[in-house]
Amino acid sequence: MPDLIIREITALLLPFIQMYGIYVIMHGHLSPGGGFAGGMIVGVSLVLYILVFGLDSCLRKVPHRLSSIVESFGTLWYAAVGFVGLLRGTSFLMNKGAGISLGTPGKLFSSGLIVVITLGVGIKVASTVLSLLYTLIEED
Amino acid sequence: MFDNLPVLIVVTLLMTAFLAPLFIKKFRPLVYGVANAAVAAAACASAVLLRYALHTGPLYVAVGGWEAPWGIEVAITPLSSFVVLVVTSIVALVMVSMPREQVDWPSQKVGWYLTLVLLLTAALAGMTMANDLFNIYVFFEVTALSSFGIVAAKKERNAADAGQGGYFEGNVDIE
Amino acid sequence: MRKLIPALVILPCLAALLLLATELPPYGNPDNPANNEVTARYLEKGVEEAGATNIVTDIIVDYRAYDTLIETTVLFTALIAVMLTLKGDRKHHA
Amino acid sequence: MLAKLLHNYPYLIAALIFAVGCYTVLSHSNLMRKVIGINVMETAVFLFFVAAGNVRGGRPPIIDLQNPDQLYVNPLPSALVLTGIVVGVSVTALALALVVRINRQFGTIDADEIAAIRSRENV
Repeated sequence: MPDLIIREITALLLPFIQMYGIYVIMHGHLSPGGGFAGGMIVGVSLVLYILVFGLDSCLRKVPHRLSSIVESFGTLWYAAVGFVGLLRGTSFLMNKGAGISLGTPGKLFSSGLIVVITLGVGIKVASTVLSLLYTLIEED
Repeated sequence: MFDNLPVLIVVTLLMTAFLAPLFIKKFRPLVYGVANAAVAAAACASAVLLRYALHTGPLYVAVGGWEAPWGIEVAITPLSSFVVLVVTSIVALVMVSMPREQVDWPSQKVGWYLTLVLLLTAALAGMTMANDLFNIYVFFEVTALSSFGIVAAKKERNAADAGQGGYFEGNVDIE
Repeated sequence: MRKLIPALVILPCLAALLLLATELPPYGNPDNPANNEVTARYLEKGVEEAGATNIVTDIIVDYRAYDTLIETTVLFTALIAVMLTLKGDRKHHA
Repeated sequence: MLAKLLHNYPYLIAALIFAVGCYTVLSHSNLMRKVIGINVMETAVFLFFVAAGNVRGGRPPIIDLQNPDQLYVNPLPSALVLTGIVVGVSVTALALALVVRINRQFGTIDADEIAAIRSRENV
């Protein structure tokens, strides 16, 4: 267990790091970033939590089983979004051509399915980073 | 008419692969059955595509509706659909005997193993049909990773070393 | 010996790569063959056709969305392969 | 020729980084160092790709809706490299897992020692 200063500063910083990661995920279509970068930031914040507060404390908050399930469903989410275009009678993974309103470019809720996909990818990448770390450092 | 079928072959196998590790603990025989059925369905679909390609001519699908230089194109020629048919039917036949071979495996390991086999099949099928260099590269990575995992799944200690050797040689090839 | 032979192999390769670098089109020139009509369409019509002002997001999530689907699958494959490699022989799993 | 090489300096640096990574992979027998060397080689390839898409004086490819006539850099190599980076991360994760398992089963991560152990076993 690291000393008091590291623990206190980490506890102070973690919400801001995670908020920034979620910001990067949500603004992937307007500013640099996107699902992969933002998900990596959220995942790395959880890695920082493990480094400072220990593996057991993180396993109590986010069990390994939960992160694996979120991981599976994040990937499934992308494929499921692809079926939206198919159900509307057009091609797989179609966005504008499937008749989905793109909204006003430059606004937060615009660009149709891109926001939905980016959100799913972000959650998936964050849980993948966490699951990989769990698997690599857990003792048998 | 068959515009979405080539992509659906890949995506169906992928979705089955994502779901396999979640349900393996409670419904082990069912997961075996569904996985085998998905591969068999892929084989049937590729047979349909082969017939179409032989009778009507090659089929070029623009995934997502974007034409070739801007989007990704999938090519169904007689050769590519035949290779997909061969791959998927071999995997379907192999998977029939899998439950008997893996009786003494723990359920979780069976789930991961099945996932990797399904991903390998999907990636081989997708790589054969792809008509876009970068798409081939991405499918190649799925093929490489899943086959290293399958090689390293054995208990013997040489298995991990073999996986490592494959990793280095494969990566040097790519770059 | 362990250090010498790789160096002898790599130095000719490095020379070939540097020779290649001199033959490439000048760095940063807008008329390079890399900036062709494909890029032009992404930049001109990307916002209109895909809706996002970040063109890189347009490309990876709309124009080449199939690639990105497989890319997330690569991450998933890596995780499953890591689990099978390290935990395949555990008797019970958490 | 040297002037042209210096004008194309990102390609020069990419070639040098690639050679350094390749030398690391070939000259060390420690598996961890080989993994690091492969990552260095990947970085060189990504640098080459991104540099090939650069346009001097261009802005990042985020469209400014107010003033449309601007010079933007090529977005396509950036998008491809983004995919490449994610693939590199996954490959590195699997390589590290294999190294961990080799260490668990052989007690060493030195390629020469592993080869010696295996040749002793197979005799």
